[in-house]
Amino acid sequence: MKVPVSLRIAALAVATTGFYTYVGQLVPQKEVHPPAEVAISKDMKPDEMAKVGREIMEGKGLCFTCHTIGKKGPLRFPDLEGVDVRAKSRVPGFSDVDYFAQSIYQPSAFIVPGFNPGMPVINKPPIGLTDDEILAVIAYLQTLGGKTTVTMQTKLPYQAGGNGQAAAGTVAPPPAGPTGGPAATTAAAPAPQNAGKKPETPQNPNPSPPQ
Amino acid sequence: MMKKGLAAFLAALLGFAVIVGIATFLLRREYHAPYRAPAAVTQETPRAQGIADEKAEVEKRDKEKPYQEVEYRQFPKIGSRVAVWIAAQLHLLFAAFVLAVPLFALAIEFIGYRTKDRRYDRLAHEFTKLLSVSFSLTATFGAMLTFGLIILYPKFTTYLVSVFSPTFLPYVGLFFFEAFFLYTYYYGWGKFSPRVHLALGLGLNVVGTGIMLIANAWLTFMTSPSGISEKGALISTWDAVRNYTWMPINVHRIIANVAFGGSVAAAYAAFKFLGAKTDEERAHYDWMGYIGNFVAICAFLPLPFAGYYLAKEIYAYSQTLGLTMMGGAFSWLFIIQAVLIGNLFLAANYYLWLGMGRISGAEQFQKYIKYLLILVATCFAVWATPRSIISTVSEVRAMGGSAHPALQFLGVMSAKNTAVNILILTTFLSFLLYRRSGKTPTVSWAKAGNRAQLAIFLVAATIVISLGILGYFVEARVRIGFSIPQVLSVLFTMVSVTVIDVFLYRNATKTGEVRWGQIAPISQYVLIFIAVTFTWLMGLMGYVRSGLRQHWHVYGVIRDTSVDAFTPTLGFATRIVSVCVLLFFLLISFVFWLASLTGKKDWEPRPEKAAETERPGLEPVGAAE
Amino acid sequence: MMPIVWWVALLLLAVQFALWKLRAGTFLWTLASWFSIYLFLHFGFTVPVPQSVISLYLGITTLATVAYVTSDRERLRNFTAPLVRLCIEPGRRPVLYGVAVLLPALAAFGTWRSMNVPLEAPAFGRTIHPAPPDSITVHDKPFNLITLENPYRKLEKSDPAAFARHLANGKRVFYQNCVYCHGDAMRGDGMYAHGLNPIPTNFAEGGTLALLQESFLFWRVSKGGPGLPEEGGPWDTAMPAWESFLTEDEMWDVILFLYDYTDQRPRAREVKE
Amino acid sequence: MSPRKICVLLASTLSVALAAPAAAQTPKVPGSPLYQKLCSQCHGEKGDGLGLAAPRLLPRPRDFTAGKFKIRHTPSGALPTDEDLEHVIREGMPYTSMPAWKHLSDGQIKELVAAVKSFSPDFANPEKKPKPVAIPKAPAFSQESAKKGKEVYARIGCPACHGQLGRGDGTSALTLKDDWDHPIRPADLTKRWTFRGGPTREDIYRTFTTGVNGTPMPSFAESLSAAERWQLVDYIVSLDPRDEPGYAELVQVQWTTDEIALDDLAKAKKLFASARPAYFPVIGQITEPGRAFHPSANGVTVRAVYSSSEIGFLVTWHDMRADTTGHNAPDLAVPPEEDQGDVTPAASSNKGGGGVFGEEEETPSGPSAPAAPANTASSADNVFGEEEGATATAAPGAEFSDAVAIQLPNQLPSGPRKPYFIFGDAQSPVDLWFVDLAKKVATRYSGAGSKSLSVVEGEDVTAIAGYDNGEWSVIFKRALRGSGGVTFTEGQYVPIAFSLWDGAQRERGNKRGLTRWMYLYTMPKETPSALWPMLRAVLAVLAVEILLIVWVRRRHALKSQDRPSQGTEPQDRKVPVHV
Repeated sequence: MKVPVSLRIAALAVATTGFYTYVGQLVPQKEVHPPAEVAISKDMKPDEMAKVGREIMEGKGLCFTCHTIGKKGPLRFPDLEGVDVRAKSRVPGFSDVDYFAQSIYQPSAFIVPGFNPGMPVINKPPIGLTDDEILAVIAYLQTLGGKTTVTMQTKLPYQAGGNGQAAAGTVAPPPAGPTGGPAATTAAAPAPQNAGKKPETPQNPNPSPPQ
Repeated sequence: MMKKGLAAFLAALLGFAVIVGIATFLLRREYHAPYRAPAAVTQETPRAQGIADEKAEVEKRDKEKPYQEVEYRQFPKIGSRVAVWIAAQLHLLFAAFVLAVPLFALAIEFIGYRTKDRRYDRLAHEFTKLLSVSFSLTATFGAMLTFGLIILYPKFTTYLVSVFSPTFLPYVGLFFFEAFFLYTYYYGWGKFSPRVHLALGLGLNVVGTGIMLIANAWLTFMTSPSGISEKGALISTWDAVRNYTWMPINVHRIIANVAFGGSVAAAYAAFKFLGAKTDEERAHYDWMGYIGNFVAICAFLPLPFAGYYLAKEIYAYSQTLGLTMMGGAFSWLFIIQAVLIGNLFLAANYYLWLGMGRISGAEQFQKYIKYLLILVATCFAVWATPRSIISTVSEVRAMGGSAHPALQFLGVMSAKNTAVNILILTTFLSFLLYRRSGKTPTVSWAKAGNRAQLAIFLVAATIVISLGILGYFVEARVRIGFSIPQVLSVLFTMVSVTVIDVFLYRNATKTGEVRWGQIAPISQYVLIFIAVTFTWLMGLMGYVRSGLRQHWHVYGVIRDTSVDAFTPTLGFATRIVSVCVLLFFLLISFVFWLASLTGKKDWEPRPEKAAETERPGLEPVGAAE
Repeated sequence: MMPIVWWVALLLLAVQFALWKLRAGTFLWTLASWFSIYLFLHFGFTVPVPQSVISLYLGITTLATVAYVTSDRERLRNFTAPLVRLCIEPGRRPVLYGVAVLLPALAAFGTWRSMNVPLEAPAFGRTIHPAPPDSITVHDKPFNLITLENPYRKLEKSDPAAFARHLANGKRVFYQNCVYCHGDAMRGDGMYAHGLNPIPTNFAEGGTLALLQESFLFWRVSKGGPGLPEEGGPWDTAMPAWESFLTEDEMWDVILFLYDYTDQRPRAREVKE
Repeated sequence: MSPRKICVLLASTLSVALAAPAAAQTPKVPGSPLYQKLCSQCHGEKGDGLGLAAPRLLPRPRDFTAGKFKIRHTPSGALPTDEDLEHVIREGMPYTSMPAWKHLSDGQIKELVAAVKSFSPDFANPEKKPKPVAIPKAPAFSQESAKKGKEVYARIGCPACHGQLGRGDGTSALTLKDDWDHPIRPADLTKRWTFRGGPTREDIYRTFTTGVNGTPMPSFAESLSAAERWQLVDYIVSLDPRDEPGYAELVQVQWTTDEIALDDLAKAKKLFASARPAYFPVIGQITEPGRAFHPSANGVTVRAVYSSSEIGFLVTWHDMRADTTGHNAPDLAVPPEEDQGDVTPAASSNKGGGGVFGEEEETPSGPSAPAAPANTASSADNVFGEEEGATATAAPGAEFSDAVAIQLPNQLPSGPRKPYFIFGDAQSPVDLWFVDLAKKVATRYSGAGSKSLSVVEGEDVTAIAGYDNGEWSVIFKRALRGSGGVTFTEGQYVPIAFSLWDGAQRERGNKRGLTRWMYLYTMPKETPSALWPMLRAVLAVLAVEILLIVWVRRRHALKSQDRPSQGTEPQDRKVPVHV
């Protein structure tokens, strides 16, 4: 009973791939779906906003890919436990809402000491939260160590005044942050965190005037 | 002969049918429309939109069929994603083979040219034989992929074309030159002067690499787009080409292609060895397999470092992307990868140990195998230890948390880096032992040389292990830096020990001879196993590179709103990879068979008897053992 | 008393030694080694290793064993010889039949067992001693936990009588409040401990209080379960935030009492260079 | 005997040997240092049962000076033997604040026994030297005997305290007091694991024979024959076969094809007959203000079923009395003074139905001042805090009704994070299905913490309730997919918790008995049979085996044929060396 070589080889190939497929079935099986859109209405109460904000942070915002809540040790990104307390005093002259708004719309404007820049601009793709969604996120962030004060009617200085041109990259930051205007505006390019590394790569067609 | 050819053809057809059957079965079981969250108030979900679009599409077509720009079309049965996936994977596998084989064929030819050893020339020719058919298969799958993209993803393809149209002409031009060089190189074997022929080979390689660089630009752009405005309008094609992941992918691919090509060539040799009729043939193919595998393993050793480079650039482009890769849905993929790479190392070592069987006088090293094996297995185990362990409730309760108090130390980067470095050292040691089999050094400083080598090994191992242990006690920032001295000490060991070894064994007395062909036949199956594993690994890593974009066609620029926008389970991905790998091997065995035809005599009528007498010879000798 | 781990290790070594002494064949030796590793993984750890990891390691072991056995012809022959004899020799028929029946039976049993796993509630790990925040606010008074000391600890030497009064007060606080869960002897076995998960901390064993600073305890006592960070799983912990029941002094006193009753000392603060 | 046991034995004998002289040296004052360290907190430094913790304990710690001990092998009213005392110290009293001191050495326990005895002069009196009664070995249990026991049970008036079915719900249950005028609850005879003297039949027989000194439980040594006492024992054992609680972690929701109809309780309960009951421990809510140190309930039994459209829960628990007047709600405020067990004599009470610690005025010191332990005699007998009989007459007009609630997370948690177990938190709220048993109508609350509860409008959850002989049964029902809250599907784990309020103990709002988070699991509709997979495994292994054996044999046969003619041994083969 001799098995031809070609059959043996075929059997080996099938067995090997079969084995690896089997290994592939052993690991946790999880489908990752595009983030669900969360219903937002203009008349939400603060606690509803916070709840929706949390959902956005877990889903569409991808916040917990990098950030943690209540984790210690060497972290890649700042932990958000009790962040509202720190937000109030992080940048002189900024309220916690201002600080959160800046962190979201212009993440590179202020980097928490001890961390490297790396947060994408949240209202631009790939994450691309809307202004309303960002308000909800801020509402949630405020519950971490404080009370929600934003409402759906709060106007953030970064919002593009409803003319839908928010994506132009020429939004006005609030009164000069610690790193000044120019640093903040370069943050609006597609790959902001590397603006200094490959300066010619992220071409900004419409460079904003320095503040 | 006719009968046999017909049988082989039917067998191939059957094999094809079986794989298609397996594929449809697997896909029927797994493929389904994904669940989506309920529709939003402000905006429809992509899925709802996709369904609505489809419905609208059907309605319109029913009415009057005007020309309509569509975003997506569906591939019947298996869906667009899987169709494009399989076409792309097969295209890439053949392309990798076609690009890699000339690289080392040229190198081998060059060695043959310099050493005037005909054996090398013959070997290089043998490798090249596999090329021409593979080349046309590559082109076929490339065309399938292109049409697939144009038909199934028209909107996305239009966008890519708008960005990269300037690169198409050079690409087509290079493709033409590739064909020119390849065929002249192959058919001109022995017809030109060696220098001209070598120049042709060089041209082939340059053009091939050029093709790869251009194609890489397209696909890396999808992961890390640059050179475009925020709205996606093209600003600079050159910037779009040289995006963040372009160069790391180029480097990673060239190295991986060589490893892959070497392993497939070795598999070819193994296939020929097992079917060989004479001892000469066996000897030749044993040697060819050895060289192919040697090339593969040599290219494989620096591959992890190229991988680090790629990962670093991904992180540099977008932390989100990097963390999705290493932490999110794909983190378990790297455990599967660890299993594959562990298997590769184990198999490579095993092949070397088996290779000692063909050297008389290698028995003295047999006793070390046990310890080398324990080292390899231990490192393998450490590497494959997951960080977050799958465990049941009672196990979690018993552990007092999801981390095991002992095993948690094996799940972190320190342990894994150490394990990989020790694995590389061990493999190198195996190779060294293999090299030494049947030789006794004659130089006066033999003892000192041996001791120096041993000392270098021990020092390197000590550095690697102690840095690995120290890694648990220092901050993350310092710990990441430790991998550099670890790698450097391993590289230093490999270089310095080799240098010492070369001098040590210069004019060594031969106590045993290399009896090519006299290796246990199982070793040839190991070569095939290595080739399959390599192919599978390429499929898997191709999936993670591509799947990383998740629900984006071009990350952050063009959203995937088709029904395939979700990231499938790893189980599903591994099944598709398996289907691709099986298809590839079915096709490559067709290539092997074609290559074997070239050596055969032209057909002429033969008496029945001749065929009868031939049969026993065709019985694989190796299989009897 | 030696932990089971050492017994297992010793046993395995003894088996290896016996095999070596008996000049056991490759087959027996390989089989014994494989099972030794299996036993070691199963029983060789004080905290059991999860099944998924055991399977992974055993898979690797199997691969390595196959590689070892087949990498030399002589070894392979030695290995297969007993099996071949079992298949061929008529004298071994009963054993062969036995094995032939046993293996499918084992497979059936394995299948049955895998389909009849007892139902368990999902469990999640939690960090028992999560890192405290840098500062907390108790009764509107900020406390820096990094530098915080028990203000009455120094009385132990300077004013033993006052210290005793604080201890007495701490005792009262404990037995009027904490005893329900942490128990009379502080063994975490109070009358309501059976209804809690996570179970109340056992202070009597040396692994808790002695490893902690008093400021950590002050954080835990004042902020309780609700004050735990996410990783500590605050949602299940019944430890009250005692700031809503007790004064600051009472909390410090009960901390003093905990150490005094269990004859332990708080962990000394590391001196920062 | 295992080495471990030997070690323990050795260690204990050693420590006894070492401890003995130490004990001998201690001066003969009442108590001992060990007693002062371990026992005085509850039993008092003078052994008078008035320790620091005493005011917040129920039942009260024993007053050793009176010489009345509950668990004895001696006739009613007599002193206990040393062994009795040792036994109680070592085993404790289940479901009271008296723990089991198992970790003490024999010598230490002997020392404590001596200390306990030193508080009462009776022990020194040679006339009162205890004479133990013999407890015979228990005859075999029989249903017949249990049936006879039931008659005895009714005849001698047990139901007055323990209730018709032994659930501790007798008409006088709420008014019982011990010899010190402290309230005392009759035993729930269906829960043997809570018996202070132990759950075995011998233990129960002993209690009948010796009575429980200092409590209304008399000895039946005189009034009942030994046979009758054993019949009584058998009857009690027949009430519930369990002698330990077997607490569950998980309630399995059984699939049913029937419709869950709630028009008739008895009929609806039948639906749950097939569902496996899960018994969860109930403890006092002692985490947040409004603490209930000793809730009435100590366990709740839950059964659950689901149909194609609905899910139903049957929640049952024992309650001494059905309080169906007044009202109750989870968000009722509990005055802060009720939190404090330290009580001074209350002047009067304003309303009926005093709780154990209810209605006392708080000490002026509040939580901050080290309140003086209640060391006056008057404080001790005023735990009820009002004139006698108030509780008894309060029954018809109790202010607060009994109530029950099921607590579920508002959203199915995706990871380990659950809502806070006391009515949720701001980030993850809970869904509370509440039934005030005065109204017997389900109300849904949304809870984001005990201070932030709000009624959810709508009639998603419906309920039906009934009280029968000391047991409340409440059935909740909701559609699998409600207008809010968790959507139940097959094969799913959902955290679940329960709250119970006893109106008679003035439990309301946060003052209640509760469970921690448990889980419910919706069982798959069909359990796949293991037969086919097993058969497949057997066939597969068998096929491989047979193939292997056949292959080996054939190869062997071939080889033995070949051997004489040609050497197939690889070493023999001549292979040209290719260099």
